[in-house]
Amino acid sequence: MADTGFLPKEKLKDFLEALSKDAVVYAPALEGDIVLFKEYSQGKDLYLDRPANLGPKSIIYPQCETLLSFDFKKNDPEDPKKVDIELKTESNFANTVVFGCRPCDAKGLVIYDKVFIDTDTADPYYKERRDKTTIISFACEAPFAGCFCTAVGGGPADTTGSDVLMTDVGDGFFFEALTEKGKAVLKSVPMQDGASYKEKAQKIKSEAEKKIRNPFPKDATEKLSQKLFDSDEFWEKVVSKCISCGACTYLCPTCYCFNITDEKTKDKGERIRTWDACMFNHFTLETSGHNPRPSKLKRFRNRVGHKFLYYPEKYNGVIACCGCGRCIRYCPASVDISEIVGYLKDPKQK
Amino acid sequence: MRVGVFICHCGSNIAGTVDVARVAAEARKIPGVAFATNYMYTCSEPGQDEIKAAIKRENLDRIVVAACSPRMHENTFRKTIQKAGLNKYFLEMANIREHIAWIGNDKELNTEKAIDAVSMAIAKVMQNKPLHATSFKINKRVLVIGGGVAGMQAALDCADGGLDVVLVEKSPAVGGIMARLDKTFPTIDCSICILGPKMVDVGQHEKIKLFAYSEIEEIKGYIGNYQIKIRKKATYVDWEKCTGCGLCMEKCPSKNSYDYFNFGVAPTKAINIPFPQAIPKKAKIDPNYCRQFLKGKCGVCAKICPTGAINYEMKDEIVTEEVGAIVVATGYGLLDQNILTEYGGTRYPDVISGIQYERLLNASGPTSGHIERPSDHTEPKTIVFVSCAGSRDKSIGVPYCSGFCCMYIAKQAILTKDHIPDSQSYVFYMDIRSPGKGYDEFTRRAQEEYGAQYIRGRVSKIYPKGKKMIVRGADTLLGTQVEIEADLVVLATAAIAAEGAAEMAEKLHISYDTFGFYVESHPKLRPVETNTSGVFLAGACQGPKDIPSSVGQGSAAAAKVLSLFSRDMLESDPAIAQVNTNACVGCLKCLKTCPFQAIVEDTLRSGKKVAKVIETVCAGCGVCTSTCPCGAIQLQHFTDNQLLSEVSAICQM
Amino acid sequence: MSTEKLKEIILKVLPDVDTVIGWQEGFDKIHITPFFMKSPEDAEKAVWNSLCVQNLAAYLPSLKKKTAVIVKGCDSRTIVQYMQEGLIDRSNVVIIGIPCTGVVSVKKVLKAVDYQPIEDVKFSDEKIIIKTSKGEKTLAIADVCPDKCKTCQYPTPIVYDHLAGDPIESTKPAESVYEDIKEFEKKSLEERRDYFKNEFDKCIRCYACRNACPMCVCQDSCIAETRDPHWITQKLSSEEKMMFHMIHAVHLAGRCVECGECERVCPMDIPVAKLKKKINSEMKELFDYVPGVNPEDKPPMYTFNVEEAKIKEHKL
Amino acid sequence: MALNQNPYMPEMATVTRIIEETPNIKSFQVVFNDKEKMKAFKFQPGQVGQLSVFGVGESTFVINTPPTRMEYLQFSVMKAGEVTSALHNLYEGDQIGVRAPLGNYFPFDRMKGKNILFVGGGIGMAPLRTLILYMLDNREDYKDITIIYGARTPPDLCYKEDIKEWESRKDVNLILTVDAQFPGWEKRVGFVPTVLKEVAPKPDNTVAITCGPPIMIKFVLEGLAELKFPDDQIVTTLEKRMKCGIGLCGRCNIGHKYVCKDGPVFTLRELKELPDEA
Amino acid sequence: MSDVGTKELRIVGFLCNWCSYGGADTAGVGRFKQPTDLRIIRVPCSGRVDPLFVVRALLTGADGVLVSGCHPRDCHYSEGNYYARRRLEMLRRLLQFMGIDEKRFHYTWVSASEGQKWQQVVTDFTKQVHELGPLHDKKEKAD
Repeated sequence: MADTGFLPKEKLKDFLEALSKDAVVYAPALEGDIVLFKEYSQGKDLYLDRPANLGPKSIIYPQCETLLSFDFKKNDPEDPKKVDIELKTESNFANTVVFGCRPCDAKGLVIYDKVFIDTDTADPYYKERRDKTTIISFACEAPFAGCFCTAVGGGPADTTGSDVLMTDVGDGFFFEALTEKGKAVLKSVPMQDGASYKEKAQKIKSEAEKKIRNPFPKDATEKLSQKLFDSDEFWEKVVSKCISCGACTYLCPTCYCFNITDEKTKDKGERIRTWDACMFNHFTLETSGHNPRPSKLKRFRNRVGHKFLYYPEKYNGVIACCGCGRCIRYCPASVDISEIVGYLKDPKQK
Repeated sequence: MRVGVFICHCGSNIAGTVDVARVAAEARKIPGVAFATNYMYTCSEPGQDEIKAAIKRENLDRIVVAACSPRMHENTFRKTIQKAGLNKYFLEMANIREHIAWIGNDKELNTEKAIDAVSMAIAKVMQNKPLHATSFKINKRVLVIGGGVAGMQAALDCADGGLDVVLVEKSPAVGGIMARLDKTFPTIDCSICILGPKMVDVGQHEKIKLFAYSEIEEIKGYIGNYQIKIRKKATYVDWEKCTGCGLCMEKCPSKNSYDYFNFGVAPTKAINIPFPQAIPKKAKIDPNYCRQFLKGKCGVCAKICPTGAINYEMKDEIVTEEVGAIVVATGYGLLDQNILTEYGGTRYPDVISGIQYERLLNASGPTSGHIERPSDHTEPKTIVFVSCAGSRDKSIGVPYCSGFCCMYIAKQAILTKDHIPDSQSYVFYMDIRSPGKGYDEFTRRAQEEYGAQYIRGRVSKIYPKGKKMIVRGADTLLGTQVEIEADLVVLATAAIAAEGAAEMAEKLHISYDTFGFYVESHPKLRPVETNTSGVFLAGACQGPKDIPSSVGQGSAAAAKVLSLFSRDMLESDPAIAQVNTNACVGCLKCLKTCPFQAIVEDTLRSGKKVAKVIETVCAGCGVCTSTCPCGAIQLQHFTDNQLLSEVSAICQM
Repeated sequence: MSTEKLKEIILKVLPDVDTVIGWQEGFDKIHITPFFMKSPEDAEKAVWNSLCVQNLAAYLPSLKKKTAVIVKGCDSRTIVQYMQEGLIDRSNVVIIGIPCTGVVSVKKVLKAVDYQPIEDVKFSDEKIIIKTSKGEKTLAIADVCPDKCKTCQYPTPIVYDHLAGDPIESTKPAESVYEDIKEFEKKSLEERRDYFKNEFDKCIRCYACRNACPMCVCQDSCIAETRDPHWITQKLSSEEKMMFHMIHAVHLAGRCVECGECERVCPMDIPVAKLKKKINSEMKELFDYVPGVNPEDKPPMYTFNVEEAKIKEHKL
Repeated sequence: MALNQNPYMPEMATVTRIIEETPNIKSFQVVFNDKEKMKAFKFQPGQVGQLSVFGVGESTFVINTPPTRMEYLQFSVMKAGEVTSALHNLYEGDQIGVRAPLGNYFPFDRMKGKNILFVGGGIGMAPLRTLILYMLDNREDYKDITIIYGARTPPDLCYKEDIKEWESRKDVNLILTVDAQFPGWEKRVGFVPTVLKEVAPKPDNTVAITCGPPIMIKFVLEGLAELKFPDDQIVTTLEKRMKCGIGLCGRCNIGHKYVCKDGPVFTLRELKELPDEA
Repeated sequence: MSDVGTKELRIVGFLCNWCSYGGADTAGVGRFKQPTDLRIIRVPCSGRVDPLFVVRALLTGADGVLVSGCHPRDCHYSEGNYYARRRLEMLRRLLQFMGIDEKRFHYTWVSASEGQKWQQVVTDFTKQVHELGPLHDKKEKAD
């Protein structure tokens, strides 16, 4: 039976090592005082006590990747004016397991999927990595500073986007496979049957859910106030303190805006894609100097709009926010997006 | 983009140690290079024609010439490509001669280095932008600094050429050193007699505005448009009223004032007219000696002055003049005799300097032309001249030859014999430097006709013995020690840079050498130009010079000014800083560091505060560009991207 | 200093200005957030305690209207530096100073309580009491203050129009300021190189450090993102990350007011301020210059002496 | 329809001809190196392409030849930024990359049987040209065609050959204007919006299509409103900073619409429903 | 092969046009032999040298960087080298701090007439960099 499983805590490393045989395994590790996803290797410390500062998004959607490389070739020695350009793409992404991300992180990937895969111009780079990656999420027992997953339709043990969900049941971890990929992973490693832990896990999960704060009504159909959304005064009030950096967007599991730039040396170069942030002025700046979103108020409004209005409008009401709370937790000015959305949903709040 | 690359052999200068064909072949491989070749003498006419032909034939839009230093031929090739229809800033040079071929023997390494140099030039030229000069009006007035013979000559030539001249002289009268000389070599004609008329011309010329007893306070601006602040020092005599009658000088009770004109040979009055032929002939009070200033009471001159010109309250006054070019003729100074301790410094009154002796010889000098010993006013019979008193002496920082001493010593020996027929002159010399028309003959006459005894050797010591001065030196020709009992010793003290020469150079933004003499643009071909366009040199400020050379340079500088002013408009160098107002954040750090005050604050229509470059003031140093944190102010032709492209052409791991 | 006294001043100043920038409670008890006050009702919500870490002076150059700002001693150096560089119109700014004996590093507190969500925070006599689901923990503020507070020379703002409290004197020896730099320099060249490589490799180029920096005047025009000039690519290599941090450091040479915001805001916990502090120590040594202390000073990189007493020609 | 499975992968193409339209606008005629792909290439008037100068970057331009004329694809480029400057440095025979077709297109089917009013300014004529040529190639489908085209000075008018041809045709009403008097210019003088009001076309059964600099569009839209053109009979194209061209990278959106994918063609009514971030 | 070592290293020089570039020319005219490692970039003034050029070069492949300008007081632009002196001194100390040996960076003043001094500077600096060896592991490619 591979749908559920149980591992005593001390066996977790064996499990990871077994996984490492067929795949590159990324797991959270402590780097100084922060938690980052690192390639797991034997004997490396695993750190599951809190969510990573930067989720696993960079594994599947790297901050910088080469879209294509080009070579300038002078094939005809008689004609130095003739330069042929050879384009190349490379794909060498190995099978990968992301271990120990949180359910919100996994949910973020589903929000990416709609953009990058469910379209007539699917992104082959993303798709390849997504297809080759198995996600083993770790259910949260309690919220962390700033979390609000339940308000955006998720939860501390939400299964969206995960292939396997893992729950700490005290003396060990309870695993449930959620997809075929997940089943395959559980099958590949010898594991105790987990059926007997199912109930305990369920209880832990629902206890956790109760602890999550609800900054605004969970009901996704509750519309934002368009009037308030359009009001510059409102945005000035809530985001004057924003310093227009990219910490919120870069750490966000659902932000995916990117930039494409060319870099070249004498006779070759590459076209790279890098994360970009809608909070930066230059993001929309045009050559003429004109900027359609010239102020941080407009840019912040677009960010909130994108997550809570535009994306849902395009994708069937799905909110492009997983409530992980990173943008709140790590904001230099402690700007709280959940508070802002709360106002927009209920303008009568003071 | 189609870059054409021309690798010059420079005969065997380059081709001898660089494989030029390989450099061309490697250049040809670089994307963007449409044509690359090597050529025997690229700077020759056929070489330039080849570039022009290739531009047309191959449709080239940018050119790289790998040859000698751009300091040598950049302008040549800029003109070449301009003639072929390209903007001249689409040229880059790779210096593969001075920086590669001539300094390394290993052909393989030299070739690799040359390939890199060419790659860098190609990378840069691809970033180049066409630049266009803008024209601006020239203010056709000229400032001449220094009223010595060189400055006067320049001023007169310019004025006669129809230019308005502003002549600034720091002492109370024009004439400079020449006005103090008795006779001139090799003709023995009276110095003031030939200079006097020139001085009068300067004083009377309607095109010359003379500021005597004035100094340059500040120079702002650039070629064609300078603003000059002149400090008119307080003379305490209203020169509008002063008639130069000399009554004040006669009655002044302060008789022990230092006489600058006579180099302290004898004292003068606290209020004085420096010399009878002075232009302007105006009196001036020396407050360091005047009783009115020192003790607060006297007022004799004020009482006696028939025109009421005396004004003890007078203050320095700053006036501003606008000119389009500057001739610097600030002359030279003389080594402080005190440094020459082996000659007693200035401790012995009968050891004097050549210029002091000149004043003793002069009929209008303090002794009315009677040679007498300063100590006891007796007529000296034995006179020793010591040449190279400081000159050609590394130990005191004057390794160079002062140039004119040999000649004036010969002259003074001759004059001495004329004045005192029973006198005997001795001349200690190291080498006799007399390379001028009639010069060598002149030194021979001093020896042969006037009996001056020339002793080749250095004087090691001068000391008093009774009333005499003992001059001890070597006679290197005879290989013996000589001691001469002299009545008077005359030292040919070294010519050095004028006092304040460095400060003046800093005001002018021109360079000066280790000794403080101003540096010309090219020692052979641009002897009166400086590296700062619009500023020219005349006379001994560039290095010790005799009168004919100084006069020649005065005229030469004037000719340069006249030719500069033959146009109404000048073209500014477009390689200057430019502000991208989209990127500029108006922090104005550039304004703080600009050495030329070429940057001002500007407000755009949108209300945005930005920096603005005054095109004609910007000299193109680029300090602003490396100050600007956001890269908004870019020195054209040396932009960040241009320099970065050169860096990345050679630094790619 | 009492929050009441501060509120009194805010209410007094408010009618003359468009905004008073202060602090209010943030999304949880440990986080304080900047607060742009426009009305007396707003003023009621203003807070002052050891959690008020943000350097509010940093907002000033971007504001056009007359603004009052609440500053701690360290923050006031920002204003002094702005005055040196002509970046603010002093007459358009009302400075409300607060004497401060030290703030709290939220990062250090969180670490001390194992990153548990914080339920409540209380202060008592130089101590901070943190309540989490696992109980209460009492920490001495001196143990969890940012490093800058440990060597603070300016507990009382250098410039102010109103002072909320009585001036206090620094108790920290002046020599202590750059001790950490000297300590770090004991490491070998290689150790230092590796240290910075490892630290900067964590950088995600979110530019929080830059945007939080009060002296990063370029902001939207920063050369880290432009192609003209093209100093740096968008690649994520160690070289590019290092380059970015060098740009930040070099541009702050002689200007860094040591507010520590760059380091505080870094989501990756990179010691971003270290390079800048090193430069500051050299500015002190070379030019006897301390940024943000005297409004009449000239930042040393924008001036020179013909003879530099402390710069010797280097021999090869 | 896509040239490549990988939407980021440009198709290599050769610049076959470069026309200097104005002092700062050049038109590039481009043919894919792969002849089969050239033959199979399909697009609709108004769709755009991303041109790549490798090492510099990509930029978006409308394909201003109509699908009815497929010997080459033409793009007109005004020199402004890095990519456009690099394009201006190209020579005939040089290689570039093309990603096309991208975005939506003019609703030319819905325009059938209607009078058509084109109002263009400067480089804004490029998208109009593709539709004008398309309509002229299907002339019988459309009723009166009026073109108001203006530029700063006569040398700034693009497509001088087309203009000559349109002037000679009876079934096209071409009105040219320049901003100020110019030696030798005998036609209208005045800004495009002013000329529009002077010409005063009737809104009945008429679709207006406008493109030009933002300030011109602003006043043309006001003029059209004065002339009582309903919002859904006014069509315009937007230009934005774009990178991916496939609705992903997030910079060209106005609200939930991505100009690169859902645009660049919008009716005024559609635009009015979006946030004011044009 | 470089005169001073086995394999050539990459040394970048920023030379002001008026003095040091001229000095290097003078050295060339005088045929004063020098090691070949140096690659020269001409700038109008040492004040044009943004310290970040040095950083960029050292980060992207240079093993040493040399900046040379007019002697203090002799700047063609009168003040450029004074700014350069402050900036480059600051940089030198910063480089050492961040783990790049300060000996890899040298700034100096050479006038247009000092051909021999230039030869000395190039020879000595090249030697100094060679003593330190390569800064980068060239096999390790930058991504």
